[in-house]
Amino acid sequence: MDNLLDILSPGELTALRLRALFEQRGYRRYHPGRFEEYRFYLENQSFLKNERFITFNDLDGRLMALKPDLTLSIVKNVDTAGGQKKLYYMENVYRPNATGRNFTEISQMGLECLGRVGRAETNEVVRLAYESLKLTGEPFRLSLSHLRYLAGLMRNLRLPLHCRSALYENIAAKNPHGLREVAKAAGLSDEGTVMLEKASMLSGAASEVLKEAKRLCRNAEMERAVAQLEQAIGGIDDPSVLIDFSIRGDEDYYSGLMLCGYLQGKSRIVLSGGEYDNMMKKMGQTGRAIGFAIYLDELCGR
Amino acid sequence: MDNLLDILSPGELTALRLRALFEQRGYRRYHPGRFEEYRFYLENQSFLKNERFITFNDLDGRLMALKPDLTLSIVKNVDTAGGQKKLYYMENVYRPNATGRNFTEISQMGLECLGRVGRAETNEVVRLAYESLKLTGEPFRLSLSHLRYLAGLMRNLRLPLHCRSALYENIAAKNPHGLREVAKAAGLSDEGTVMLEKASMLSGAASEVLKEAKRLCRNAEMERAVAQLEQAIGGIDDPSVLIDFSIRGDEDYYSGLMLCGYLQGKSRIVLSGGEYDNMMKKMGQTGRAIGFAIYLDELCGR
Amino acid sequence: MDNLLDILSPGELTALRLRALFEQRGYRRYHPGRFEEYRFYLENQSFLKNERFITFNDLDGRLMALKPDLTLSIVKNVDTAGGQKKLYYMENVYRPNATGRNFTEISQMGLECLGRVGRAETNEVVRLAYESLKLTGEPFRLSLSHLRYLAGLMRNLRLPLHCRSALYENIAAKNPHGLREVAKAAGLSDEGTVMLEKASMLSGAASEVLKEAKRLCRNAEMERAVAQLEQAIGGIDDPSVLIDFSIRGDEDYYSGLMLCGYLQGKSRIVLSGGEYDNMMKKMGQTGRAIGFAIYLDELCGR
Amino acid sequence: MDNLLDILSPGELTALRLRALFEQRGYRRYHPGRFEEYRFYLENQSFLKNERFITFNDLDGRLMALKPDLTLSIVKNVDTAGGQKKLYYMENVYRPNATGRNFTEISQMGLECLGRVGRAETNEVVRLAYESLKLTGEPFRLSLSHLRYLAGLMRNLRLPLHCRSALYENIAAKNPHGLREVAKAAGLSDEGTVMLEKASMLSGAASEVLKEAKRLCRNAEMERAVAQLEQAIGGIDDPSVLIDFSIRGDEDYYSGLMLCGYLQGKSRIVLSGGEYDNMMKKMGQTGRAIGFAIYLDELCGR
Amino acid sequence: MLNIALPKGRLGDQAHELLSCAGYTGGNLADMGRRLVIENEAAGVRYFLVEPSDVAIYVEHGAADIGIVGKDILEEDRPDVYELLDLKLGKCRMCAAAKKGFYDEARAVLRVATKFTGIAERYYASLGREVDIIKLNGSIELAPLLGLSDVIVDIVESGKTLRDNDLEVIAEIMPISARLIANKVVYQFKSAEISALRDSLEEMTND
Amino acid sequence: MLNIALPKGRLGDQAHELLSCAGYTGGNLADMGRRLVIENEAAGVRYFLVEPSDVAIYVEHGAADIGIVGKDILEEDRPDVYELLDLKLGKCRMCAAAKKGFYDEARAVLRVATKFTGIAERYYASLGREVDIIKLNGSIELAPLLGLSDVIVDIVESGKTLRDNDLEVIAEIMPISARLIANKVVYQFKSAEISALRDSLEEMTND
Amino acid sequence: MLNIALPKGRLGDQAHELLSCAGYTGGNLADMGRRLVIENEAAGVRYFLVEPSDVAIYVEHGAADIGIVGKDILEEDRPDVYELLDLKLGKCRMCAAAKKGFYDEARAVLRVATKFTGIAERYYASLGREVDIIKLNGSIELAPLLGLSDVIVDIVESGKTLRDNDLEVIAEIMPISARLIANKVVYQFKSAEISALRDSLEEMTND
Amino acid sequence: MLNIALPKGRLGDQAHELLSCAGYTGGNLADMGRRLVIENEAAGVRYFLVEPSDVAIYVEHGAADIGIVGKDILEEDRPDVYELLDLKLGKCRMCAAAKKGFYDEARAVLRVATKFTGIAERYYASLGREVDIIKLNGSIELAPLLGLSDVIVDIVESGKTLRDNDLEVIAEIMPISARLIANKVVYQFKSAEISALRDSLEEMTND
Repeated sequence: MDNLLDILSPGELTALRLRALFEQRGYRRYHPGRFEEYRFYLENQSFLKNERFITFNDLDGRLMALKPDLTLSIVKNVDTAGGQKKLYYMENVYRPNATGRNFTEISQMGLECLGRVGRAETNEVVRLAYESLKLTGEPFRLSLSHLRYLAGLMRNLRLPLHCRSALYENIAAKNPHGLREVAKAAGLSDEGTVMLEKASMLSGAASEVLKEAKRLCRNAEMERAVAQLEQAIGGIDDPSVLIDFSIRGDEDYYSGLMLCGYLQGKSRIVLSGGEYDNMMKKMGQTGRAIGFAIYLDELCGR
Repeated sequence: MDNLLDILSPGELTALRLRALFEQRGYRRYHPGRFEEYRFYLENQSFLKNERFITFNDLDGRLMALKPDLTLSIVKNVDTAGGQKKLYYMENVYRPNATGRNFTEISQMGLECLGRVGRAETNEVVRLAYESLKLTGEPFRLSLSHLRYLAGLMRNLRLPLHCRSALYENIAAKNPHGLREVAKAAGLSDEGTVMLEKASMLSGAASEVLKEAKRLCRNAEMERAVAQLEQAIGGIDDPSVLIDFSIRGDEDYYSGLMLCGYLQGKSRIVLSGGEYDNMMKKMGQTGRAIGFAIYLDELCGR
Repeated sequence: MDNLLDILSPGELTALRLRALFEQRGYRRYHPGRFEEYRFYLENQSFLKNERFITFNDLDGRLMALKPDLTLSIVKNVDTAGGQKKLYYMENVYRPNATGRNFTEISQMGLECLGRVGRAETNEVVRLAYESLKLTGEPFRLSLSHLRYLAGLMRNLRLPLHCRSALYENIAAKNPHGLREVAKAAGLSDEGTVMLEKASMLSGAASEVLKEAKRLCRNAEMERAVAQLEQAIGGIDDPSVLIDFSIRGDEDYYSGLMLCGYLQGKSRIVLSGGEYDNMMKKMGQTGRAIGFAIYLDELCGR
Repeated sequence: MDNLLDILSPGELTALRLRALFEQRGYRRYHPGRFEEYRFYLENQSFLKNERFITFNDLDGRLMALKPDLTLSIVKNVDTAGGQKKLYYMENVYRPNATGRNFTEISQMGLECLGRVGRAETNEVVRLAYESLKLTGEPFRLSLSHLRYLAGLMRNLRLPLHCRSALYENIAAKNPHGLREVAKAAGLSDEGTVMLEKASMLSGAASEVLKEAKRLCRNAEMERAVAQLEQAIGGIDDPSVLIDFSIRGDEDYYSGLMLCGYLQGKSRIVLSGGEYDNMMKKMGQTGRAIGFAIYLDELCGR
Repeated sequence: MLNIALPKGRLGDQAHELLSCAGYTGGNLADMGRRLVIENEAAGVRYFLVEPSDVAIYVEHGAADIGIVGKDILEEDRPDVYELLDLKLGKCRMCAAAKKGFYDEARAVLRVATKFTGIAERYYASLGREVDIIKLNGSIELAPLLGLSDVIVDIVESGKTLRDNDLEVIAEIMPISARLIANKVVYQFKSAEISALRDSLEEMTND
Repeated sequence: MLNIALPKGRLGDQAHELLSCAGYTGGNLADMGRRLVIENEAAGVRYFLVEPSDVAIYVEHGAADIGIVGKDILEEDRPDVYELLDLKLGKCRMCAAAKKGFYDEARAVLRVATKFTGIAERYYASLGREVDIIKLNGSIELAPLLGLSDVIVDIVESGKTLRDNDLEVIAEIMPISARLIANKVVYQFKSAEISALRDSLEEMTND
Repeated sequence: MLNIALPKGRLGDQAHELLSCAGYTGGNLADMGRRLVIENEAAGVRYFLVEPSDVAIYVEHGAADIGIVGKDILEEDRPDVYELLDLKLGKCRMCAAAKKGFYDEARAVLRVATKFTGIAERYYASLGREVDIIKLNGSIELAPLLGLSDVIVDIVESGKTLRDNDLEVIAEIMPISARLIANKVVYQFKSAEISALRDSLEEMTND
Repeated sequence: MLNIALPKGRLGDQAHELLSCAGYTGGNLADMGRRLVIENEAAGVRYFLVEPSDVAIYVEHGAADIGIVGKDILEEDRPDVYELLDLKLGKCRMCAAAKKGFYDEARAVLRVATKFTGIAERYYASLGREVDIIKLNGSIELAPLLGLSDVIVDIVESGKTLRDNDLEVIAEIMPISARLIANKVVYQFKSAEISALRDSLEEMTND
């Protein structure tokens, strides 16, 4: 009967092999509910980065949305009381396409570990992200970051809260001149500005960047962030694994680690994730959360 | 690597085995476009039987619908010029759920043979419907009908066109008293009414019903319908195959054979299809068409 | 208490004076229902000329539209059985704005005479259109046309039905080169083409154009059209009243006379109407209909 | 020309007389923008009390809503910088109808005084509400309340913030048993509960209730509330003016006075308003605000 | 074994009597009391006694194989079932009624009180008349008297209730009687039993 | 004159008895028969006997000034009325129930049969549990037995009906009792009469 | 006085030359420099030199009475104007083009780069082909070369640009040339002047 | 090999000059003529000369690795790219302008003509001012003169064009200059080359 597998398209086969990878580590498939109310996504829009969803009225009159993302639903709906949930999903999500002129359906896989999440689980999830990319057989990059590193520095530099989103925006754009402008407007000293620019533009092979990142630490928060990054990558020795502090994450949702995966020749990110402890809190859940999403169409399409 | 199959749920495995069945007979998977404009479904509503679709506005302002059905899209979009297309699909469609209070996503497979469709293809498609049901391992029924049988009789009885939809409605409900009322109102003679009732309420094991159906023929149209039914079933000798002239089909879309599949213990139809030559014409296509849809959630759910 | 009128804006005052004009001639205000189903406008889209409506789901799940037009609703809903209805309305309608980037609400008045409509009523409605424009105190033009004039000519020239919409499109654009191209493609003789172009490009002061139009008549249908135009204008002797056969009207809705009003310095038409006998038939009504709409925002805005 | 007024329906005439009343006191008509984004109403839903709006997609893709209310738009959009705005409006708003099965369009008038609002303006607005009701010629009631009266008492009783919404809900329903239950669950003493029930159930002719309300004051906040009520009513001596502390107002929007108007024989409230200082703050405006809305369909319909 | 849903009340009693005569007795239904299911293995039937308006739901969802139900319910809910026989029991009419002398001037939205919101909506939509439907669950006759609605849509048997409340029929919408219905899937597997039962009943109702 | 809507059935009888004791008798309600309105001019009251689930509609629309109605109806329909008094009559509980031993594994959509669709939807939404609501009008207890639903949401008095059908309560949603309600506009014009009636009833229910 | 919108560039120059010959000269347009309006009171004309794709907007909104514009713009924007004359200037074709040897297997969504998104969308919609439109403002020819799109939709004159970039026409969508357009309202008030100008131009273009 | 998208026109020329000085010469760009791609294998660069407003599209879609583009385009389209360097070339300001003496009384919807519809919409939305945006492609200055719009939103360099047309700046929206941008995915794989180029340019622009 194994000729049944011959029927699958390359994309389906990759998806199945990813499922096998996840199942083997004890992750179980999660079947989400049908739709969510539009307001749920509206309230969590800053996590979704995009403000355009497919909305429709359900037969009972409620304004619903086609899921633009699974993580929010999972974190809201999963019962983690007194334990750990290891889940993966394979679902269609709906977003504007690359041209911005139409909505499109895209196939997404993802993996989440919720509830009791310790070092081992964190390391495991990072490794699964790494192995997921590797499984494609294409040249790839897995970039990691830690939200508390720059947050710690900003705290140290006493940068007021209200100007941080403008700072992060420039950092995410690797835009040093913009960063300097905002920093200046916020009254940061020249020395502080140089420091902030140096730290936020750090990116490259994990081992080297970590060394430099350590050197730049100015408080315990930054040190903890570097240490957690080191632990997270622990055991993966591959020049394709990078550290890049410009990866963007909203503090309302993310709490530490952030992940970003790239495949050569694709024009968009193929993997994205991180630690979502703050999202857990926002949704009234106790416990921690880490996970990532894989965009199958990007992975297997042109 | 065949342990990859162990990951699949029973429903996924059934779907994969159906795909294997279809691929083996030369059917290739069809990947439909994203969405259709709402007006497309509105204009073909009588085929869809339901008037409630999930509608949304695309980013360019057009009013779109989530597909309630695949056949319409395929017949509209497939290029059959100068040949034959053997396709199958596996897609999510969107309809009101059983309670009528919410929309739901249901997983649907289907198979279509378009363009040059002769006796062999018709027989093959009927057989594939039969084998699809059998593959579930559950007690099943496959009912067949032929639209021209009753249409031929109605022509013979000179029943005016405008009252036929009311007649078909009562036939589909196996409602003889309603049928008689409408026939009477249409001025049909008592003898004609008895004739019509007898013919339209015919149902049961294929071999017996065919015999009786032949006996009741009153013109060439009816005889051709019976002959085509016989050919379509040809080679399948199973008491689970029934003839049932109450299966409903709109003459704007259907042209001859109609199929309906049932599994014991399910409360809804699990397979539905027929010959769609008229739909081909309506969509500006040349050639003929036959196919069926399978409702996977009904097949594999409770 | 007449100082109450001082409160009204110029636009409101104009509207009130129009109402006075209409009431004085026996027209009564019509209060339309709330909303119409979207499908109603979709099915009559060619009358509305625009295909973008504001759609929303009512609490019972039906897809509704904000009215883009009142005439359709009135013709559908008014009970004209055995008599004559003289109505006017003052309502907001919803259409894309001039930039095409947003919907906008526009204030519309209109007047309809339904049921028994004879020469006197037709003449009265044309005169009311004329007086409505005059009441603004601005230089204006009232153009009239009659659908059967060109339709009669096309019949005379044996122009096939399927190419008429392309012909009318070019006529509405006063596009003689386009008209010639389509005529040629339709196999029309050179002499016929010249004839068609001459007739369809006729426009100017009523008295002169009518003379020329008469000269070009080639059958009774055209002659009747000219005669009806003459009667319709009867008694109005003003160089601002024009005949213009390029005014567009869909034969599915319009049956004869068509009206178009312009104010100097405005960039859009301010008045539009005609005889809608065919729309009456389409909506299952008996009797005839004539009326016009006035776009108050165009009339009173910049 | 005053016969122009004869054309107006009783409802239109009432509306015009209300406008005359407002204009005479220096209020100018406000013309709101077209539509608001749906999210605007969603974010201020607790002010609107209803969660069902007519939503639609504008041509540029944004999800818009038909206005369910004007006050929110006015407070958001009016520029009060350095002065006072005295506005009134007359617009259609869209809400579920009484049966809850359909949306309906209702005609609403309203009046707002924004920016510098002192005792004189407050008194003037209350008097205008009173005169608006009186102008109908029907038996009416105008009930006033002051949000800080019960808020002051709750502060005095140290009732925790999180249980106040449940308390207000029961007060608005004049539900003493529900009130007692919540109070008990919140740990309030028996004496406190009696106090709270007595104060919150106070209602009746203004003069008497004010006396009793004064007697029950337990802190300066309550005393100030009573004093402001007295000033607000100052000069109106009519038994139709009541005090009723059960009128509901959300502290996020309202800041002091609240108004409610009733007409005999109508089944719904016909006038509603109050001081919206907190809404001003929420919308980023400086200054104060007071106003009320009149539901014309309720006022003039059955 | 056939699972049969019967409506509580007089119609259910009449239907059961008919079925008993045809050999499908469920014993003494009156004894059911709090027990809602009665089985007669010998006769091959199991009866469920449910609310009249629930019969079609049971049959459509396959919880019952067949059922007896008024045509009013079938028109209101439009369940996807076979309607095998008109039992000619429980005959009455679905009507619109109003206070004596009422004339609809079509000025404002018509307020309609009814238990049958679907039938009322479709009926008035077919007339192009805009209505506000007020769903009531009983004593519909009170609505026009108390000014809650202009008209009512309800079942009329003798018309006495209307007369007692000074109402009169202004339009007859459709005739009503009890029907034998069957689940469409079950029918494929039990067509012999169901047909036999149907034919017995038909014979008896034709007497 | 106060217009009072009472629910048909035992609760209405109890409520009328209470009102009679308080001096608001409507005479012999049992005599009403086909007449739906009874007036006692001396006592200043007019009674309407309507379906329990219609009482709040009458009061909200102003067709009745006040009414007596179960808290279950108020929670289900959320009418915009004053809720003046808990009459402590007709006490029971709104519960979710299922077959004995049922455990919700949350794999698939949960099927819930109920007469109280609003309460059921809000209850399961508060738990984040996705459900398909099947609206039934009576004999809800049958649904799990016949496989029509996994659970039911219904009123439970003694619990005997559940036990008779092998069901058990899996969650108590809220306690229920009868309430005195009033139309909000009418109240402004008849507050004295309504308050007097309310206070009389309160005194009696506090005994 | 007629307000005439002319497109900047060669087409505008040609059009002005034609208009000058017909007696509607605006003087030396080349002198316009930063001045965007030139008036010749004697000839009764005022010229505005605007972007080719803006001409129709000026005329439709009544900011210009008439204008000269390519048929490509009229097809793309579909302005509500009169199209009075084909000037037979600026002739070219609207085409779809792709890399030599390209064959559309219709597997995936077709990526189309174009300046004319409306024309491209309608063209592919008429074929029932699903596309992603990428709006570019120039050098459309680069898109297939760099893998940005599968095909392009653009104006083709000699075809040299396509050949230089190894592209070939795969479909001709429509022929293009310059047109005289007029605002529909203005026309009612200035029909004599506009007709005279139109007729002069027609005479000259027919030579 | 780095793929670099440059804007046609003066900004592109200046940018190429700067890149040439930094050792990334593409040869004589002026020679490009109809050829749109120039490659210098030795220098490891390939240049595409495209419309200014297309540069970001090429880079965002990965058709070019990096590009030089005005901040106005980045603000208008908001492409998802890295913005690595402010080249300090092509400095100007995005402004709102109107006829001298114009004062917005906020009575009616404000008509805004602009090439930058996104910037204009966001700017006026931030002010809470309702506008109708008219998209023009050039000679925006004409719009208020001809009554097509009340104000314009456009790039202002010296301000001479405005003065020539009797317009004046009524609000400065943001400063503009050229930026070096990079595709986010490509950057991960070519960070060394891109960083080297960026640093060379930075050094030169800081002189």
